[in-house]
Amino acid sequence: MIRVQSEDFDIGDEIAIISNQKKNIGGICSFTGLVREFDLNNKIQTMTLEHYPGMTEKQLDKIEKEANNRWELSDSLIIHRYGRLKPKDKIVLVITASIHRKAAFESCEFLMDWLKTKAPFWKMEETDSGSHWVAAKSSDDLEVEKWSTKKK
Amino acid sequence: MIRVQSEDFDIGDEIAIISNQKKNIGGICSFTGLVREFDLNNKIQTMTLEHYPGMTEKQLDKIEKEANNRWELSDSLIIHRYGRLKPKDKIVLVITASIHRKAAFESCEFLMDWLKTKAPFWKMEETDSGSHWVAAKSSDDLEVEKWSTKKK
Amino acid sequence: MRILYFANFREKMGLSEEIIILPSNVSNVRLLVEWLSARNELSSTLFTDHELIRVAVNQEIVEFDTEINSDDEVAFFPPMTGG
Amino acid sequence: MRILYFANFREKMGLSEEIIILPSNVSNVRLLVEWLSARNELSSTLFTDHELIRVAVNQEIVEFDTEINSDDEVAFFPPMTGG
Repeated sequence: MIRVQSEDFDIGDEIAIISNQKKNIGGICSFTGLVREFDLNNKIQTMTLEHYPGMTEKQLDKIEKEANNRWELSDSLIIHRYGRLKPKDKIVLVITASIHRKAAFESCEFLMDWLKTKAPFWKMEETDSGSHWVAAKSSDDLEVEKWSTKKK
Repeated sequence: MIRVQSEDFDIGDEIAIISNQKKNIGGICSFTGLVREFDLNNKIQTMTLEHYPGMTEKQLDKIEKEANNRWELSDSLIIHRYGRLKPKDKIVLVITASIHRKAAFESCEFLMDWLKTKAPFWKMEETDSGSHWVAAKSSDDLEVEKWSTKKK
Repeated sequence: MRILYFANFREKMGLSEEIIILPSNVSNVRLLVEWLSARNELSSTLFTDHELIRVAVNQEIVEFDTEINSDDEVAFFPPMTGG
Repeated sequence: MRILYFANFREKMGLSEEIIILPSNVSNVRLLVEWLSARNELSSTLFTDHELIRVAVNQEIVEFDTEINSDDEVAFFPPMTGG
């Protein structure tokens, strides 16, 4: 399931919903992305996430299906927030459940790598020393490229 | 931090405690191991975890330190339960927090791989077709060996 | 044709979307980028460095040689930074 | 010497620990395993296949050539299955 929302979410609740299903789950991996306190040495005041409504949901749906094709998953969830956030606020949550722990780990990392470079979100940071759009990292491109060659 | 206990734990609470610290955390990875419903085609009634009190804590401490040496972690937590559990009960929780998502993912997977083969726990499954000690998987040995050659 | 702008494109253009009448010779993304770039100095700055431009046509990321027509929804934005 | 048994070792031996008087020639883990194996038929079954035996001396996993003395806490168990 995917959700794009401005509201916060509860990690424990989301994991509980997934684990309480009538499925033979062996392990659940989760990754939560947080707004950092500092960007280099600048204190972050706010981070505002802009996205492309419509396209975001389509892209998230697509990549969730891709993860479910590549790995044997019992369930998966992507929640991505947009709007104005503060340091320590949660930005994104990815949960993957599988009978095999490797499948849960790998698919969760795959989804996060993908979100970093392929989900239409942009981050505006307001820091002590002014505002700027967060630049994409070329290291993130490299991470996501690995998955196109890597076997499951 | 490590905890060896018979009581259940709350994943959301544990993640919240870690993320609410005054640290520059970018991402938090968690892995929760659950008692499965089925072992092959046999319905699992209970799973009883036996461990080696004293040694367990020592080994968990050691591997947590090792993870913190290998990766730049803001915090880490290992909770491992023992005693009589039912299907869907949580067995183990590993949480790793870092400014870098790769460090969080890799260290969490490292800790789980290590727990599978090096933590002194043993599992007795009671199924529809009788009781047996769960055999160690040679695939788990291979996973843990990867970390001795893999660079961080 | 409907054009959407996000992030620094929206900010610099001062608008989040516009409707343009597509000249008949602007048949793919590259030609559209060049056409936009030629409109004025501001556009020129934004649309010159192709490395910093990402384009979606009908909500799918596309390459610059993708053909377009006036019914398409085209969006311009910088490299994405989700997660 | 204090010997602890876990999992199938505890179950088959019918005890979780025992104190033994270590013969002076039993100076390492391999010799202890052979000595235990020779005690009776039950022990023989449990201690013959070394692949299925793991040994901890003073709560650290060790190899069979590790030296031991009567002050050590030695534990026998099958391959571990945590997590």
